[in-house]
Order: sequence, then structure tokens, then C-alpha cells
Amino acid sequence: MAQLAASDIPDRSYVNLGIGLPELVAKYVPKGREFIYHTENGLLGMGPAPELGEEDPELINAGKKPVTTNPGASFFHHGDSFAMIRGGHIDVCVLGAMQVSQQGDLANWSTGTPDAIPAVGGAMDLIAGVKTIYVITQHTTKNGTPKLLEQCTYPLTGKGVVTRVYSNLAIIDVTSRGFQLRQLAPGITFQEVSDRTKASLMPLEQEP
Amino acid sequence: MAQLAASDIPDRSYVNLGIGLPELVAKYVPKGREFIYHTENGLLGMGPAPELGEEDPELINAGKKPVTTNPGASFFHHGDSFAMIRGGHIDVCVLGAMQVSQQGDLANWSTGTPDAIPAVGGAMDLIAGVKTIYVITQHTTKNGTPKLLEQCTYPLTGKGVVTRVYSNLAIIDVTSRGFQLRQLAPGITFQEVSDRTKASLMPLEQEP
Amino acid sequence: MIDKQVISTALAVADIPDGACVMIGGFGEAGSPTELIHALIDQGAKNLTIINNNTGNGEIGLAALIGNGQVKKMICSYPRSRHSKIFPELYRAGKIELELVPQGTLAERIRAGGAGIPAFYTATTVGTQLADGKETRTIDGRDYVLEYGLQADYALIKCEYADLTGNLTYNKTARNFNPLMCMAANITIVQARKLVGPGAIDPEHVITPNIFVDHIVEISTPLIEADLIAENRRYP
Amino acid sequence: MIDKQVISTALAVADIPDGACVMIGGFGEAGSPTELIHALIDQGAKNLTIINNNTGNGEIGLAALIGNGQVKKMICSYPRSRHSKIFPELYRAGKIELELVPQGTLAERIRAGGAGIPAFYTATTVGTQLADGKETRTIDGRDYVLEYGLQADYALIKCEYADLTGNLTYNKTARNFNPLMCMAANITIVQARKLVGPGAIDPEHVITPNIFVDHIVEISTPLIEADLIAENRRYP
Repeated sequence: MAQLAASDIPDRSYVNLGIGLPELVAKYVPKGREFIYHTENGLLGMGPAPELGEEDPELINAGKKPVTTNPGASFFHHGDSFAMIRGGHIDVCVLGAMQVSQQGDLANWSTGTPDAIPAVGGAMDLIAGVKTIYVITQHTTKNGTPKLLEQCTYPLTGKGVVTRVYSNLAIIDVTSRGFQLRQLAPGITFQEVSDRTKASLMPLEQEP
Repeated sequence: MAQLAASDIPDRSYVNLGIGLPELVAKYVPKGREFIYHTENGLLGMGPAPELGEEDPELINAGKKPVTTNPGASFFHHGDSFAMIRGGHIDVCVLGAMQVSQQGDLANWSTGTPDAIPAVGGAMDLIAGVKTIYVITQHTTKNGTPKLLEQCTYPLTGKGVVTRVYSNLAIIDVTSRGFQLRQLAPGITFQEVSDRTKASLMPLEQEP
Repeated sequence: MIDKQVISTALAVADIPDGACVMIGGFGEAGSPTELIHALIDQGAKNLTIINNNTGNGEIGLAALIGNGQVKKMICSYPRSRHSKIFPELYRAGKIELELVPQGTLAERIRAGGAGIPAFYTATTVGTQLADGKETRTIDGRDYVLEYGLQADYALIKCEYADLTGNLTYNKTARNFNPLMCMAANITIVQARKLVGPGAIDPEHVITPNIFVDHIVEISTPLIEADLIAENRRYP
Repeated sequence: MIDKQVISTALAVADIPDGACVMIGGFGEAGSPTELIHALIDQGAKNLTIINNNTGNGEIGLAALIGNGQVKKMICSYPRSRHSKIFPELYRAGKIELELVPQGTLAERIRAGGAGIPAFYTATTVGTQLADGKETRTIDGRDYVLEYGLQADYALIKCEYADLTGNLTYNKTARNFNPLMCMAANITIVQARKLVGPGAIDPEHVITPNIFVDHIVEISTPLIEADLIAENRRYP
């Protein structure tokens, strides 16, 4: 998934990766391309994790894990960092999801249950500001509940923002007509993906 | 005038000086006090003019004249510079005036005549943002027309903002009851000041 | 000469009254003024409103301040994290208020508070429940919500270098919210890893100009939060 | 490796079309990208809207661009100054439009345009004729006017050091509007006094991060406007 997502990102893109699965995208920069990674806590040109023992507790990413800097990096404060996000300067953001609707709505910050501690971080800012939003996620929850739905039931992070979903079963575009299959994972059939998607899924042949 | 204005500025104040007469204030820092001068084009800790031949065309003040930096100076962009002004961080601003009204209205950017090129610069921002606004001015225009008035006739820079006027004839406070004489220049009588002021002027005895 | 040095963290925070609104810099551990927070615990001010991106980790720093019952309300973007347990417990028990603000809106509201902008429009939260009850407006065909600037009585800040006049620099991603909070607080109290003379910081490299700084304490070897948490340490 | 260098000012400005909105950095002479402006005069784009604090001096740089009839409208705070004569003449003759914006509001509108803030409130101009026709609102008992963000198709910028990835630093008060305009323009074109390799600028000292920069031309010995004006030079 992460590798396929990386292969769809254009050369020289400014990219923000969400916490968790999306972080894996950084491992698969395609040959001949260069991505500049932005982390919203104030670093552009983020490099990989440091060697053990080389960590600086004040050089971390948005997930609060130690990172390094690449040549051409720069530090800035949160105001400037979110100016980059809100101002539309980040090209691609890859985020995790709890739910994605066929209109491109994303829910990834709260289950909405009464005892949940609500915590949004920078997700709503990224969703509102970044040009292209990719989602990378397991196709269903651990107990098999579909995450791709006609309507999200969890509180939204943003409306009509997701353009493509990379799951363990398929790559699916969000189009004006709903979910459109783009590519199946090896050994997976259209029917298997469709069965695990709680919304209409257009097969490859119906592509306009 | 400039010296008297300087003597009313508290120690450690952050001070912005308007172009022209107000610039003279910088020559009269009272003994035992330190002022930090802000120039809105992006410098805090502005020092005096450089020696001849030491000028840097990219180290200038708001009047576009060469300046120097004092120890503890810092450079910043216009956004941060006017954040200092608009955010109420500058303690005192000394400005020139075309007209001041007894309500503390200031007019100093345009005569409002049809062929005038309107030019406001940073005057309205300073007026709106700085805690204390002093005006330093000749008491009348060159041809004797009063500048202290019941109402300004020129377009306003800001309403109800001037707290004190230093003129060549007197120091005058702007109070809720109007102009209040505070100090006469040597050899000047109350009557002389009052005659050259086109508004009611309260003499020293009436001070509350 | 201007000299904003204070000789102890205790003196630096001595005047913070009950009910104050206090901004605390840092994003997780990076840039967190742990020594100043501990001094505030010793000092004991109550009913505080605290503005920080998070709610602290383990039982030290901000988490300990909350655990000590000094905080009435948190304004933050992400009140839970791997090592955060004190805030979630109090929140579930209804013993602490929470105003949840998206991280970028939080940063912009603090910047606005410092820059004299009382309110601004942003697309963040449009169409979500965090926009409920907020004024909206359509500008050039897109919807935005109205957000208000945030100001505080005090800010507690950690920096790398400070000069005696109050110019500051930060270490890497420890910069985060600190420069914004310096601008938005009435009184800004700074713990500096290294205090230097005026002019020792190149005017081109100053991140926070001295106009935004009031008091500085030198803490040359600050606590490392991750180590304290690994050791299950608590404060006091 | 990312390399944003362009080999000539002519190539750098070649794509600017008629009718474009162009931000030009600088405050008076400091930070003014004179060589890029002269390239734009050679290139000939017409009906431009120009955003700059001033309107240029003498008959070079921005004043020459205006004098060459390429500018339809100026957005600025201070269109007259000691050596400014071309704009005043055209303005009095009704041959150029002017949108007068207070300097701080101009800076904040550009910053807002770059930061995705479509509109904000400010106390500047309240009670003056520059607030005529503007929406006002009372917040916490004080009156404010609503101002909108400014964006541009292009920005012409002068910096001191640029690295090949587009990170920039500036020289002293030449910083002024330049970093804000880099943020607010769709395409940012920079003239650098010195072009260096990636990593040559300390990440802590970068003023404009490379995300805001598109094309860089090295101009190691830029024109000194004051000298040209003293010599009554004109361009072309």
C-alpha cells in the first residue's frame, strides 16, 4: 500500500505523512524522484529516524518520534508551519482513516462515543489545506466492519476531501459518481473488495 | 520639545518615532534610562545614523535613512513588525501632526485636497496599536493657522488616540474635558498659547 | 543596561495568581519548560486555564500540574497520547474542562492574539462538529468559520539561547508554539539553556525579539522528560 | 537533487503574462529586486497589478516599470516619496489606479493570503475614510474593520543567500515584505546575492523555507538604487 501510494506522488512534491501507517510511505521513494517531507511541528526536509543513541528529544516529528534533517531542511514555528498547510503549499498529505465516505468525507479523529477523549491534533487543518489527500488504511476494521461507506457514522474530520484510498485490498478513487476501483491487490477479486465495501463500487470496466 | 517628550518616556520603553520632528527625540535619552527604538520596516534596537561612508543601503529606518544597530538588536519581517505595533507591544509612539482635535483625533496623512497623492504608510497602524501616542509639532502652520482644533478638518489618521502634544509653545494634555495646559515654553504666556489654539484650553489652575 | 534575568524559577513564577490564564510552550517534550512548570506546582496557584498543544505525559511537568488539581480548564488540540493518563482520568470524572482546538487553528489563534487580530476566518473544521455553534461565512465561494484570537496573562517558555535583553533562539523542533506564545502573553517567563550578553545573538538569527520577553531564568541542564517517564518519576 | 536555479533574469520572468498580479518585495531600496524588475520591463507584460509598499524612485526599478506603461493598478501604502515622480504624474492624469492600504494592513493581508486566511479583523483605519465602505464589527467593545487576504500570481524577491532548494536569508532591513510575499504568490522568483548548496544555510537560520520559492537567479553585485538616482539614470 505504502509503496503504491509513494509511486503516485510526483517528483519534488512537498508531502505530509500522518501518524501510523502513512509513515511507511517514506520508505518507498521511487527512483529518480525526491520528496520533501513536512512535519507540522516545525520542520521541512525531515529525514529518517536517527541511529540508536543519536536521538535528540527536541528533534521529533508530529508523532513525537525522533527524526533527522536532510540537506536543505529548515525549522519554523507552528504559525508558519500551519501557514504552509492552510495556505495550500503542501502538495500531498497521506492520512489514516477510521471511515471514508463515497463523497470523500473523512472520519479519523474520534469515534464519538461518550467516554472517548476527543483529540484532533492537526488532522482537520491538513484536510482543509492540503491540495491532495490520500488515505492509506486496512479495508476493514479488525473485526471486519467496512471502513468505506455511503456515509460516515463517526464525527467528520472534513467533507469531500479524500481523492484516493490505498487499502490492503485495492486502490480506489473517490469520484463525483462515488467509489471507482482503480487497481486490485494481487490475488484479490472485485467481488471480494465490493463485499467489504459498504457502498457501491464501480469496477474497472466502468471507468469513464 | 523633543527633549521634553523624551523626559516623559519611562525607562526601558519600546519606542517608535515618526518621520521628521519626532526623530529628534532619539537625541535626548535622559540619564539613567534606556529606550529601545523600533522602526516598522523591521528592526528593534535601532541605533543612531552611521558615520559618513559607513552606510548600508539595506540598513535603513522607516524614513529610508541609513541607521545602525545597538547591541541586542533584531531584524524581522513586516508581518512580525506590525504584530508588535498592532498587538500593543510598543509602549510609546511620537508622531508629527497636521491637526489634533480636543478629543485626541489626529490628522497627519492627507490634506484631502483633490490633487494630493494619498499616502498613509504606517501611521494608521501606529495610531491604532501603540499604547501611548505623543504628538510633537509646531503649534501652528507656517502661516499661523492653528493645528490644535475643536474638530480636525483634514481626513483623520485615527480617533481619540493622542494623549499629549509637545509644541514650540507648550505641552498640552488631551483629557476627557479637552485640551489641558501642562507646561508653558519659557517666555510664553497662557494667552499666547490660547490665542493660537482653535479650541478651549484649560489653564494650569484648572487642573483637576 | 537592560537585564531581564531572574535568579530562580520560584521567583520567576511567584506572581502568577489563582485564576490566571497561562500559555505553556512545547510540543510533547520538545520545548517544554518543565522546570518552570514544576516551580508553578511548588507555588500552588489554582483554577488556572492552561493553553498547550497537549496535556502532558506521565506524572511530571504539565501532567503533574494537572494532577495537582491546579488546572480548571485546558485549551489544546491533542489531550491524549501514549504516556498521558492524568488528564483522561480527570476529564472522564468531569473534574476538568476541555476546549478542543485544531492544532493549526490553535497556533493561528495564539498568533492573532499576539498580533492584535481579534478574529479571523479559516476553512479548518468547516462541516465538522468542532464548527458547531460557530459563525460561518462564504468568501469567494468557499465556507469558513470565524475564530477568535487567544491571549494569556502569562507564558512559560523554554528556549536555547537568551540574551539579557530577552532575544531568544530555540533548538530545532523545540521552537513550535514558543515564539507565538511569547507574543500573546502579557508577561512572558523564559527558561533558557544558555543566557548570554546583548549582541551575542546575531540580530539576523533572533527568533523571538526581546520586546516579547519579560523574565529569564537560566536552566543549563534541563530535565529530560523521556528519561523521567522511563523511570516512572513523579513531581513533586 | 532539487535545483531551482535559472540562468538569467530574462528566463526567470519570461512567463509572466499580461494582466498578472505581481508582488514586488522591498521597502524603498532595501530588498528591492531591481534586476528582476528591469527584466520585466524588457519582457513587456502589460496591464499588471503591482503590490509594493511604495511606487519606486527616480526612473529606474519599479518607477521605470510604471513609467513604461505596464502597470494598470498599484496596491501600496505610500505612493509618494522624495524621489518619486512618475507615479504621481500618472495618478494625477488618471492613468493609473491606486488602492491605498495602511502598511501594517498591507503586510497582514499578504501574510493572510499566504497562510490561507481569507479575511481578518483589525482596528487599523477605524474611524477614518480608509474604512469607508468596509464591513465593521465590534468585538469585546472595540470596533474593527474586515480586511481580506491578498494573493498574487507572481512575486519578485531579493534575498541575500539562497540555497539551490530555495531556502532564503535576507540582509538586515531588506527582509521587510519579502518573506511574506514569497508565501502569498503562486510563483516566487528570487534574485539572490549569493547562491549556495543545500545545507549551506543552517536550518535554524532559514527565514524563507524552500516550499515558498520556485526560481532563483544569482545577481552577485546588484544595482545600488541610490547611486543610480544620484546619477539621474533611467531604465531602459
